[in-house]
Amino acid sequence: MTDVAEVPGRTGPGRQRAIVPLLGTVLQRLGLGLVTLFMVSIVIYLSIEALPGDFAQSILGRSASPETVEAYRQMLGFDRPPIERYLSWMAGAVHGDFGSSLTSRPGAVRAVSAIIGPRLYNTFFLAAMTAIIAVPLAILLGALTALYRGSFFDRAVNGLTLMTISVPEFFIAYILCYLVISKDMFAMTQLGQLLPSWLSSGIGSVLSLMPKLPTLAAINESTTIGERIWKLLLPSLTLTLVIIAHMMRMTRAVLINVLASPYIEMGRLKGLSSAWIVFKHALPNAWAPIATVVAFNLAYLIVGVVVVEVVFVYPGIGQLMVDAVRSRDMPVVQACALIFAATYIVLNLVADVIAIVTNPRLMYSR
Amino acid sequence: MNASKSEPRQKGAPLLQIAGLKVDGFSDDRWHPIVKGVDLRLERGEILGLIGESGAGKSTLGLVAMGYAKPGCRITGGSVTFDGKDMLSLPEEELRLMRGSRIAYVAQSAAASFNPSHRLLDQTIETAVRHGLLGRRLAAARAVEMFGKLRLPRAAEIGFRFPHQVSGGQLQRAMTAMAMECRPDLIIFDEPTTALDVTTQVEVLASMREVVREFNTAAIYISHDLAVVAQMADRIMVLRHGIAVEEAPTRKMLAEPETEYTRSLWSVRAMSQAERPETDTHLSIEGLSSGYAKSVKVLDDVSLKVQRGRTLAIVGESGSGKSTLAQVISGMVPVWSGKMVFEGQVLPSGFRGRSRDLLRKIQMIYQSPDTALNPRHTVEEIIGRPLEFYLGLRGEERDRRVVELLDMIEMGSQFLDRLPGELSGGQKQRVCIARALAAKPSLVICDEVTSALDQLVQTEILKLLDTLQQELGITYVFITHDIATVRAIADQVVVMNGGKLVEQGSRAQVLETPQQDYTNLLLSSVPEMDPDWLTRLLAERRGGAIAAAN
Amino acid sequence: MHASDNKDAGIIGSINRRGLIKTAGAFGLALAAGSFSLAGKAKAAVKGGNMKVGCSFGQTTDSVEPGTYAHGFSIMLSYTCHAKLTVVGSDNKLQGDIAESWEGSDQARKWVFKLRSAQFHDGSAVTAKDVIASINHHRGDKTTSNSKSVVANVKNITADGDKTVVFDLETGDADFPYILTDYQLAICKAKDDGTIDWQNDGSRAGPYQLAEFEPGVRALFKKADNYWNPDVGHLASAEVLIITDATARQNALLTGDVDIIDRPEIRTLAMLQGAPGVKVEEMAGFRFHGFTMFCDTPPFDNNDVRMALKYGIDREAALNVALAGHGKIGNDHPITPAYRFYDPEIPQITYDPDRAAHHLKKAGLTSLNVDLSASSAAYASAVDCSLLYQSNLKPIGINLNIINEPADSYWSNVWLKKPFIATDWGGRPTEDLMFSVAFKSGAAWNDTHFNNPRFESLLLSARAELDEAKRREMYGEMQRIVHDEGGLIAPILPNNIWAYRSRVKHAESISKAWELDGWQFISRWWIED
Amino acid sequence: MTPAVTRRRRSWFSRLLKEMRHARFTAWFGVLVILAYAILALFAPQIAPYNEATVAGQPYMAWGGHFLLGTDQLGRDVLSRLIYGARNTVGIAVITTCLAFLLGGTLGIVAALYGGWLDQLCSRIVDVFMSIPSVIFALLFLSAFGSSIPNLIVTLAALDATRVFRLARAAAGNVVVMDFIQIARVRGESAVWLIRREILPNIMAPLIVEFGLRFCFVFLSIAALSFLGVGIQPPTADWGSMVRENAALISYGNITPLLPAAAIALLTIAINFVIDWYLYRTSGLRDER
Repeated sequence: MTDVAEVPGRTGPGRQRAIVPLLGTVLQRLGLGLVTLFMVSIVIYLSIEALPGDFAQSILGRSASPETVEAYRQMLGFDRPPIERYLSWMAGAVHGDFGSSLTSRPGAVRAVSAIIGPRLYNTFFLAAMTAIIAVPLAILLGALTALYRGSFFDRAVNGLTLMTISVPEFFIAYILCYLVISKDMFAMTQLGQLLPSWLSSGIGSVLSLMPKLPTLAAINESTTIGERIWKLLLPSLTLTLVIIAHMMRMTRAVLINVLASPYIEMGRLKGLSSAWIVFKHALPNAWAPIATVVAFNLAYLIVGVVVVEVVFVYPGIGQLMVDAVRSRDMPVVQACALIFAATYIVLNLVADVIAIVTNPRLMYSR
Repeated sequence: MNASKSEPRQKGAPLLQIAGLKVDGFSDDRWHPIVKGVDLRLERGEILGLIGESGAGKSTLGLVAMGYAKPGCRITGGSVTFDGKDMLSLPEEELRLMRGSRIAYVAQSAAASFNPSHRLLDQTIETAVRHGLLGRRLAAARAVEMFGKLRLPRAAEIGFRFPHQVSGGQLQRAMTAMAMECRPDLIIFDEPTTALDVTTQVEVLASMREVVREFNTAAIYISHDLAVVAQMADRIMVLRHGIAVEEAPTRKMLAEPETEYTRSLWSVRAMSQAERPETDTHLSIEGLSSGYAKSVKVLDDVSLKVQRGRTLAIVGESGSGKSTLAQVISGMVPVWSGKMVFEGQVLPSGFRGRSRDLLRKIQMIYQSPDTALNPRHTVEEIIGRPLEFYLGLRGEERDRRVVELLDMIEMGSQFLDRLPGELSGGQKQRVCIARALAAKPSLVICDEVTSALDQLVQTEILKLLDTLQQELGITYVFITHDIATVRAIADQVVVMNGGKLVEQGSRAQVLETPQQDYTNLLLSSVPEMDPDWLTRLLAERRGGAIAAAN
Repeated sequence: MHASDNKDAGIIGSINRRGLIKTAGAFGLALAAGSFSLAGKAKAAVKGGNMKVGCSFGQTTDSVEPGTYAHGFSIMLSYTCHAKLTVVGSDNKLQGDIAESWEGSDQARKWVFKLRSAQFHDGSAVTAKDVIASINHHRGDKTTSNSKSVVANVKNITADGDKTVVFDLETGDADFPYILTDYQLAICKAKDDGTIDWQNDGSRAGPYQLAEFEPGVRALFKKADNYWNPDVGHLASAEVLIITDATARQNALLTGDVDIIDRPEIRTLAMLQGAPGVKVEEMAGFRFHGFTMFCDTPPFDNNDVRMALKYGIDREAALNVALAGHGKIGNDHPITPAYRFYDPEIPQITYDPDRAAHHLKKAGLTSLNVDLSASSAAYASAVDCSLLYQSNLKPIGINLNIINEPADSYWSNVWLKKPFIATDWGGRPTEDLMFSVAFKSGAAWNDTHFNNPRFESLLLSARAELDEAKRREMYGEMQRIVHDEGGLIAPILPNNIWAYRSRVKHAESISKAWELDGWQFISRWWIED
Repeated sequence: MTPAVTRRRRSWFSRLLKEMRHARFTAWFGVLVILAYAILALFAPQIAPYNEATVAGQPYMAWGGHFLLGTDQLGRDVLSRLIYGARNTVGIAVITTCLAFLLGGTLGIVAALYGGWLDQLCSRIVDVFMSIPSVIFALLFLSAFGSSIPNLIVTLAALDATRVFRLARAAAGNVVVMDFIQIARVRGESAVWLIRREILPNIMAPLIVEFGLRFCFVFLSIAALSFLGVGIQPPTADWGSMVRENAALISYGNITPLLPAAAIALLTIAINFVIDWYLYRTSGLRDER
């Protein structure tokens, strides 16, 4: 089905024309994205302003005297009206300068980009690692459960994934950590004793085969890439369990829908094998909704994993933002929020582009 | 015409033999018999026409011939032997390798049956390549050759198009090419031309027939249209409720049908109603232009008059603008220029500008009763709503009126609680009619109201409409592509093409003495109950073309 | 990360001094068996090795400017890589750090400090000029330092040559040398213009260098070669990871990913103790949990109402609810047994519904409805304690209406603003500071609106008194006054708790300020595999 | 009286009973579990042996005896807290989800029905809210206004409403192009009728699926917020916070924290079973072979 390159006349009609609507869509969406970013920055600014206390109060704590707080405020420039501060921040942001954290001191400027940069890299690394495991696995499982729907395999996978999405993610993390901690003594723990002995000793012997995965994902600039991957195994496993259900169920639902199409029945009547039909005929028509749900989950991997970061002590951007919100460090909050919003927008855009590119109706005009 | 047609087949085992076949279908939590013991025999190179209404089991039968039971169907008895093999006991893998290679299938809707994501050529050669029968290059060459034989334009290139890039008629030919790719022994044609316009249908039929005969391929041709089947088939079998009611060679079947049922299959063609006397103008349209999204012009300078209590038929093929015209009248699509006068007053463009009473007076019945009825409303709610809304009827009075209306459409009060999903196609359309009548309209627009229905049901609906018109004196604007329907119901006829009004006049004028080439083409493309009609028509047209060239 | 983590838990912490508290009493109740027998002989500390620390405190907003030091992590940072003038040793006695000796005079209004020949990490000598610049950073109208109030009493600082610094105080303060142990009063190298480059590790003079620092993530300390005291700093290096999640911290200890953690989860402490290779230690501290009433706002302006409320709480139960027993019972004054001048003779207030009812009756009331503002921001179990309090008060005829206040704005909108709230104090380095800050009439944080003339005069005279016995007596009376008349209900005094793997060793005696040897464990403890 | 009046519509309850007679085991299981939860929630004070906040025993007492499932860190009866947890958790989840669907669903349908600037406005606002991570948004809001239960409900409902809006808009978008909507419009029907009677019944299936998921996600959101310290404040028992409170125990193989987690998981699975059955019935979707 794929390779007809040797047949002449491959450049069918409409190739060039197809770029135009695609580009138009991308540009339009980017424009809307900018508007969204602008609105996000206003919303975030107003929310932080609405929060009780400010950075000076929060950093100095409860025991600071009012005069000290006032002096600190002046040092931060909080005596200027909020609108002015916002506009000057905005002016910088438009030029790509997100300013410096309020923790900066004279002589020790902490640029927001310098604070966020390494953490953003960490976050993307974890997200990428998880995605590499989770996305293909989810799509494969989705395709298989769609193909063998109603079978024991289908029910088992569905039940398990339902369970993983109904447990809080920090709890999944704790359970994984527990398995690591108790790997050599599972049968002795309360949980181990509650299960029938054959089961707990079985689990115990499986666990003892497992390598001793690190429960801390503390990394720094001197961590090598191999070490990093090793340390991130548990976090990415946790996140995989968190996101896989959604993607898998969506893939399954979409595929079941597509499998009801006349062209799938046609495929069977053409004497094609089931696997070929699913992967060659059904999947290509399911990419658009799958891309949307994958984009949604990838965005989650970047913006929503603060809890997992905390549990595994991973210096990602989510924890940074929560800390910044707590301490009212506006420039950092703003930059994080904009990065998150931009991630969301870009991923959705990519999903839309995939939807267009994989749909010849949108790619090729008549 | 073909000599082989009347010749006796070579003796020996038939290509396909079906005996005592029984198939059950699952619906409403139960298994119902769909096919109740059918015997069928097909020789090599023979074409069998399978005809019947929807639900007669003809598609199921066609698929069983491939050893394939539709999802929700199970074969409960009988045998299917193809080329000496018992198709019902062969392992699935062996069946799979026969499908597409030895038995091919051409589906009703080519647009839905081609995978929208892949190019036509890829799909055409897929089976041959996957089954390892042909190399990719050879298969592609063969496909291109077949495209040419089926008279697809630019045969060498069209394979690189995606399904949405070619027209319905071309898709149907490409699907035939796909079926022919492995040179199968048997092709199942499942209503291949039903979704096509008449003028296109002629072309597609002609090219299909040519190829099948050239390669001496056996075929089962499934259709509800006897006239179409007659052009293709050597022999015809009539199915009803899963039973073969009649089987005979084509000419014999047409000439002397044995059963009443067979005769009734073309009764709609026999229907004809006396022209009503002229009356005053009910609705007049002058210089009307309209379209969608402010830039796509669909109607161009249309003017016509509808007389009170009579029926105006608007005829045209898909894309002619006839449905848009209906929507402009009902106010769903705004007028760009021109004006409409209804009962002596200018009809505002767009329904928002119309009073409730005006909205009440013009009602519309839609082509597809499936989408025109809210699937979550009961029949009572559907018919009762206009009564409440326009006439302010409440309680008992409303309930009584609903039952009256149900009686009027020849349905009983037992249908009150049914949801549309629990009704047959004809019943749904009747409910639509009742809903329109509930508003006590003076003008009803019927947009292809019978085209989704079986022949018999069509006849009933048309008769019902006719009766209602006589009782209530309603004016009809009847939009259709089917000339038989026009003949059955119209007083006046308007022919549309490409958004323009081509011809207009009384039924007799337009149908019997068409003035325009297009009208002529349209009329001549309507299949006739004559096995030689297509051959003759093609010859005539070719002659005409030669004459024109000269 | 927890709402319960009150930023000030560490700030208002206090520095203990001289071993006035009996060692037996001070040492934790729950020391793992065996740790003591070895600890007695463990004189010879092993040099070298790397210690991994899981620290519950730490935020991305942390900085290395001492004026902003606030919580446990920055206290540890301060004692590990900054030198002070004076320091409290692991024997809980005051000793010189940069200062070699000191002397007070003029009714404790003038203090002269002689500096030893210490070096900054960049090798340059510590001089009087550096000391003055370092202390001045916390003084003046423009200062943004949290220690402004700590050194507010300093009138003037002068240098007498390179190695002598003279402090002139506004009022006499016998405790001044102890104040200088404050973690914010770090001595750093001054530039020519009198400012200090806090970022540069070369300008610090502590036992360890701050080799790497990612705020809120980790810090890496490496032994400084030129610290003046060779007996301090056994480890070659220490890596501190910020692990805010208690479960993660505990898991890291269990798996051995870290060697030592602070604040293990109280609720699972018993199980942690049972884990192989793990030791848990706890020690009484300076902190107290409780409730404060405005003494000038009805109905709390009546001392009998206050007494009724004091007798209306079941302290043992509260200790169990809040701390699972890991603490002590409080006696409604701010001086915990860990303070030098704690008076053990004051009768303990207990849960006594009859007595409470008696006081209520004396106040002319048969029943009383009061609102109590609480939040987990005050202390983790503040709401649970309030609920317990509510059920304790019911039989007395007092209806406690608990208002669950938003955590984030608790200290800004509730504390000092509402008359009856749940509160938490970390204590102050000295009795004088504790009383001055929170009980002196007109003080900004007098959160009980306490105003007692006798108390005021005692406060002034005790501060300047150099005779210890007299001071003890005066502070004892002040404790009694607050106990009998104050608006503070302090039913529970939490212990400081930490846990470590058994390869970590420390001397027999450790500091009682905060946890982990006064957060000086990196420079004092060692590792013995 | 015409027959139409005497033979009134089949009541939904009798329909349900009729349905259940043919339902498969999973549907039965789901319905029973949901009913059990509902009974627990409604009659928690009558069923639970102790009050949710009562300290009835010593901390961490073993299973059995007076305390069937032992006691928690304060000595409160775990069983009672689980039962009260059903009331609080399910109650909050029901209110939150209903609010979210009322707001998001209505706006979504209106946006799909009318399009134009209204649609644009709503969509842009939803974009903004969806591009701010929901945890952060909840943290901001709850920090500013306090994490009381009403605030928690409003916050989670507002966040969920954005997701519901999208879904409702997309689903309604498919319905508004149908002929029967055109017919109703041309009949002159009001917007309320169009939304309530014409569109809503036809997008129930995806909305109910989403309702089930959102409903379960409320527990998880509360658990995550508890983790960040802005969840339901003690002593109110809710499963999310209970998982959080006792989570540390899991490191010792103690199964106490598994109980509330299992309560959530069981309900999630039960709801999804019922929804699967509902979908199977309404769509006639043959999901089984």
